[in-house]
Amino acid sequence: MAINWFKYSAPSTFYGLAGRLVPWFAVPAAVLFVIGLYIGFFVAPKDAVQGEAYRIIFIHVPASILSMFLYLVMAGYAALGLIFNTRLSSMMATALAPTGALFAFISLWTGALWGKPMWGAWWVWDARLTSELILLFLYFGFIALHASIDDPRRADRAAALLAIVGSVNVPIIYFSVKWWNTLHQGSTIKFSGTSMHVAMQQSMFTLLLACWLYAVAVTLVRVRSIILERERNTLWVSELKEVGL
Amino acid sequence: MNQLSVVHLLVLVVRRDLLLAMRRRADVLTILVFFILVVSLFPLGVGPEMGMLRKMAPGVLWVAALLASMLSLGRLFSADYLDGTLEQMMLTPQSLSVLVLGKMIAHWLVSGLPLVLMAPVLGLQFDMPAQGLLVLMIGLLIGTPILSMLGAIGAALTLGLRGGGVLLSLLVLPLCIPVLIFGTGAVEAVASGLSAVSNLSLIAALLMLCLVFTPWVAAQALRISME
Amino acid sequence: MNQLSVVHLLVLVVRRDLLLAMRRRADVLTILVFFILVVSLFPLGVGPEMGMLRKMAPGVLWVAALLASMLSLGRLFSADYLDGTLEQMMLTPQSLSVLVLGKMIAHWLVSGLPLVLMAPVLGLQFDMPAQGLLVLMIGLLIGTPILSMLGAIGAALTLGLRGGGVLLSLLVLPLCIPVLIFGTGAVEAVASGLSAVSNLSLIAALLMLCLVFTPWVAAQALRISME
Amino acid sequence: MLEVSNLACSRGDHLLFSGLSLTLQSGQIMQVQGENGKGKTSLLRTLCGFILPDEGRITWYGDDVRDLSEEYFASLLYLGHHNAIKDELSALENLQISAGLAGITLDERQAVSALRRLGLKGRERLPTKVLSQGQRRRVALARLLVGNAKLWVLDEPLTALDVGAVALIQELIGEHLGKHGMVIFTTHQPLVIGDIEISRLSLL
Amino acid sequence: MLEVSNLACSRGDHLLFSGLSLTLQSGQIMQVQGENGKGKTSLLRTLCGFILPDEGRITWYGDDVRDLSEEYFASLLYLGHHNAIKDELSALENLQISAGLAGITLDERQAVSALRRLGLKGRERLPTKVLSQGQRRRVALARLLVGNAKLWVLDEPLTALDVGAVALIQELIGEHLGKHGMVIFTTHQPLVIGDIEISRLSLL
Ligand code: HEM
Ligand SMILES: Nc1ncnc2c1ncn2[C@@H]1O[C@H](COP(=O)(O)OP(=O)(O)OP(=O)(O)O)[C@@H](O)[C@H]1O
Ligand SMILES: Nc1ncnc2c1ncn2[C@@H]1O[C@H](COP(=O)(O)OP(=O)(O)OP(=O)(O)O)[C@@H](O)[C@H]1O
Ligand SMILES: [Mg+2]
Ligand SMILES: [Mg+2]
Repeated sequence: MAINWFKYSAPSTFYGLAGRLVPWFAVPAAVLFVIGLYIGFFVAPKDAVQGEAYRIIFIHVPASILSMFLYLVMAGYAALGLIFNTRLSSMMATALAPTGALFAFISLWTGALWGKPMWGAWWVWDARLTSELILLFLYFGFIALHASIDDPRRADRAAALLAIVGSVNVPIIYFSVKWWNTLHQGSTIKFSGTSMHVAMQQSMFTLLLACWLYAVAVTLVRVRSIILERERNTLWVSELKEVGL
Repeated sequence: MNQLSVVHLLVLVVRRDLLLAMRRRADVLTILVFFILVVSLFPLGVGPEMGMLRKMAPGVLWVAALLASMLSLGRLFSADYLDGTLEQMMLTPQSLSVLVLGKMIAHWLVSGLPLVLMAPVLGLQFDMPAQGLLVLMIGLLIGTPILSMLGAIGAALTLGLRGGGVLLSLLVLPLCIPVLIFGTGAVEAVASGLSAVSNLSLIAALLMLCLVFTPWVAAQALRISME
Repeated sequence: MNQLSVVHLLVLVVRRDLLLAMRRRADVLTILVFFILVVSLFPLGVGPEMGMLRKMAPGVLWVAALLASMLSLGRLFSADYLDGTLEQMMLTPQSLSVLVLGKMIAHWLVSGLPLVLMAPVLGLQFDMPAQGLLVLMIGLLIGTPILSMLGAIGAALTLGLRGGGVLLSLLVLPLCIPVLIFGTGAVEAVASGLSAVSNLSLIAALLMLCLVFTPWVAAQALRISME
Repeated sequence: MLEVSNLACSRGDHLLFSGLSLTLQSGQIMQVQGENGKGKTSLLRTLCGFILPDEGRITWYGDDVRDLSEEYFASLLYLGHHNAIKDELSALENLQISAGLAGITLDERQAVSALRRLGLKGRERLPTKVLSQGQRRRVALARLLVGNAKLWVLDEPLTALDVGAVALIQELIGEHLGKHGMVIFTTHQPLVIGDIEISRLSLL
Repeated sequence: MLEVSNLACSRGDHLLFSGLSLTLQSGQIMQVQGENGKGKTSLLRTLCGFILPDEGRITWYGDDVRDLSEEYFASLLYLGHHNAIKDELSALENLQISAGLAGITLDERQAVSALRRLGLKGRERLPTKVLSQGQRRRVALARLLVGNAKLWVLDEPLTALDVGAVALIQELIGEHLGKHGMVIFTTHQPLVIGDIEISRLSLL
């Protein structure tokens, strides 16, 4: 069956579709959160070196990974919007930014909480931490630029350009642990042979998935309100029953 | 005569400027983020040794606060100058000094206060001790209004000049050096187990002095610039 | 068709911007003085220990250079935007990328080059060794053009926005961090007896990359902003 | 009564005018004429105190305006080349704030009706930056309706206005004169106020 | 030949015009009319490519102007609300630079004579910031004399000009039409070009 993708790239159709999709992401997200946290806090064993404090990892790592991943997704959508002038992609990029910034912030915050018992300081100026901070600034830059331009079309395009230029930074964050020798731990999640306990791994992946689902759900909700705001003068919006006149 | 009472006028001007700031909310945020950025740049440039960073921290935070409020000062009068509203303000039957004081207060609320609130978080990144943080915050709380007020004089003098922003910093930064020295001095004092009171009260004295004189001086500077 | 050759156009644009800079000579000087001021504020804030100052020196100089060129970037396009000349430039039958490149070059000549020439003198104040100074200067010489070029993108994106100056810093500073890291890294490398070549060649590579891409990106940004 | 005696003004090394005298009584209107660059704007700005004259005196009901300052400003309304409105604020907010600063309290209803009279119906709450050139000028002109200033100093009030708005401004000036106001203005466009005679001052 | 078909343009939530079509041939002149805020400026800026239209096509001798871009710009001269002159530079330098960017070499003698024709004798070498409103407009208008653009797009060219200057501009437009140029303009002031008929486009 051929799906007409272009049909769904029109905000008016996507609005309804997104509304129907939200529960399909939100509910599993909630369930997986519960499962992941349960495994993480009750099943997974105490770490030999780090004691109980290591359990922050279950939030820290998914948040960190998503903060980078979402930036790339956002830049990708923004680029699509810029090149093909599709309104919906630009709206998606705008909708993703706050969630990405939130994950970057959570990563920094949980990292800092973890740093105090592990390294004896809330913060060290090591390459990975710093580059994660820069990522947060890139998100802020995107949001601030978008917010300061009133004309939505111009705002989309300008912010898209910024997002694309800024995405150069993401590989730097990811590889920072390799390029500079740092205090922060290198990658332990490898495709073959890991050193982690199975339950730890399960919990981490479950929570990663949960975070991803959450990100999708929130983005869809946000994109719906962006669509409503941008298209508030169109006929189809005024015919919606939730937009009581 | 349509002259307003001082309080009424102050409220009017502060409300106007806050309203404008609300309309460009992004600005307020960006001053804050600029502050954070400048502070974060230093460790990148200087290297991650904690001992050294801890020592630098108050200096870096104060300098960053100075630069951040300097940057935002550029627009204190110039926006109003360019669109002619400043001209109109000078034609109102109100006291120009009070008007200027109102603009100073609004500027501080928008660009100084957020820095004060943010500073402790940044201080933590440099591993500053709790007492140091407290003194830093108090210092900034009474020090940043001085920056806004001195800055207003500079902003008034450089009004309408090309390259005003940089010229402004040039005029104002040297004047702000005492604040910087007392402010960092206070933090260093507690760090070495002494009392910070003398340094802080010096800043407070400066604040009083500024409160009395700067609105009038800035008003005169404005008159000169508008001529 | 009235299209000019690339070189001819570059010469024309650079000459125009230098002429304008000559007319407001004070600006060029103030950028320089701002640089000197920021660098000199640090010892005041941090305290006079020579050992620590020597270590901080490259970081402080680089950060100050970054801030100084950021400040002057605010006017790169905005002056032309406000009086409508930018609009007219976009209506000429010339390549916008080349035009933008010309403006970048002029900006560097006016605000980057003086910093490069001034840096060694300031470095001496921090008691930096001769070799460190040399590497610092080379780093700045190839690094500051990158700041001008990346900055141009930010300046184009924030064109005509209120609070452009601070927003500009927010957008551009994070992108400039690699230059800062490699630049100070180079000085630290020689200080600890290693070779600075790898760091410097990384900056040079960045410069090449920027030279190829940024004029075009900034031109696109301008088009978006003018719409 | 506004009296100017023996005024001289120069910009750079260029003498714009000298020995200029004029008197403006209640109910009178005066047009300052002259080609581009003859010093009309400079004269009006001198009257407002923005430019220090090289020579001469400006008095308001007998007192030098330099000494009166705030008292004089209370009876002065100046409209220059700039519109003096904030781009981010709506027409309504702009009007209310400028009235407030002039010491006049203006409730929303009054402000809206002033703006409507100037043909800004439906645009009162848009940020003024999105308005057209002429609409922005109208927002600035709305100040004419709400103040109680006696002396209006208008520098090219008609720029960017369409025919309907020009007629309206003429009407407003007529009303003001009827209430014993005074007006001094410049324009390069024809302007007629009913059958009131406009005295003319030419700068050569 | 400039052809516009079925153009629609909106700003914010406000539809300015739609289904607008026009054709402009060599030697023709067209005035865009309408009250303040009807979208005249927006239309002219759309023609220059500063505003992306919501719908419709603009073609220049058959080709879409979006594709032509630089070729189209070579035959276009736009004069907007802004004068597009640098305050710090003299009238002479301003003119020479803008000609240079348009790809025209202009020696000093030619530039000076263009400025004199516009009544700026003796002001050619002053920084333009000290000039009066009308004189600055004249500096901007001097570009009309030196270019070889075929299509002139003039947004309120007469603002701030005195009567003499208005007559001169009318004369210049007449000459341009005589040389098979095209002009599209807006103004709220009366403008007559000898006995040439001006076609009118009204935005309602
Ligand atoms: C504010 C401070 C911190 C920040 C900004 C931060 C940032 C990051 C980032 C961006 C990642 C993702 C890396 C990847 O996908 O490979 C990550 C992963 C990780 N972080 Fe942190 N981190 C911080 C503090 C800490 C601390 C204190 C620890 C523990 C000592 C820690 C342990 C880890 C571990 C174990 C991973 C998973 C690495 C992997 O398995 O790939 N982090 N962190
Ligand atoms: N520094 C200076 N040197 C020489 N001439 C100057 C200087 N500053 C101003 N001028 C001249 O002073 C005059 C100022 O005129 P003003 O703006 O008052 O004219 P205006 O009558 O309002 O003209 P317009 O009708 O164009 O608005 C101009 O002729 C200008 O050239
Ligand atoms: N964001 C927006 N929301 C609503 N209306 C807008 C917005 N932006 C612009 N407008 C309207 O679009 C119109 C722009 O008109 P334009 O500047 O083209 O008018 P004009 O015909 O040139 O008028 P004038 O004669 O005054 O110069 C104005 O009516 C303005 O109010
Ligand atoms: Mg004038
Ligand atoms: Mg218009």
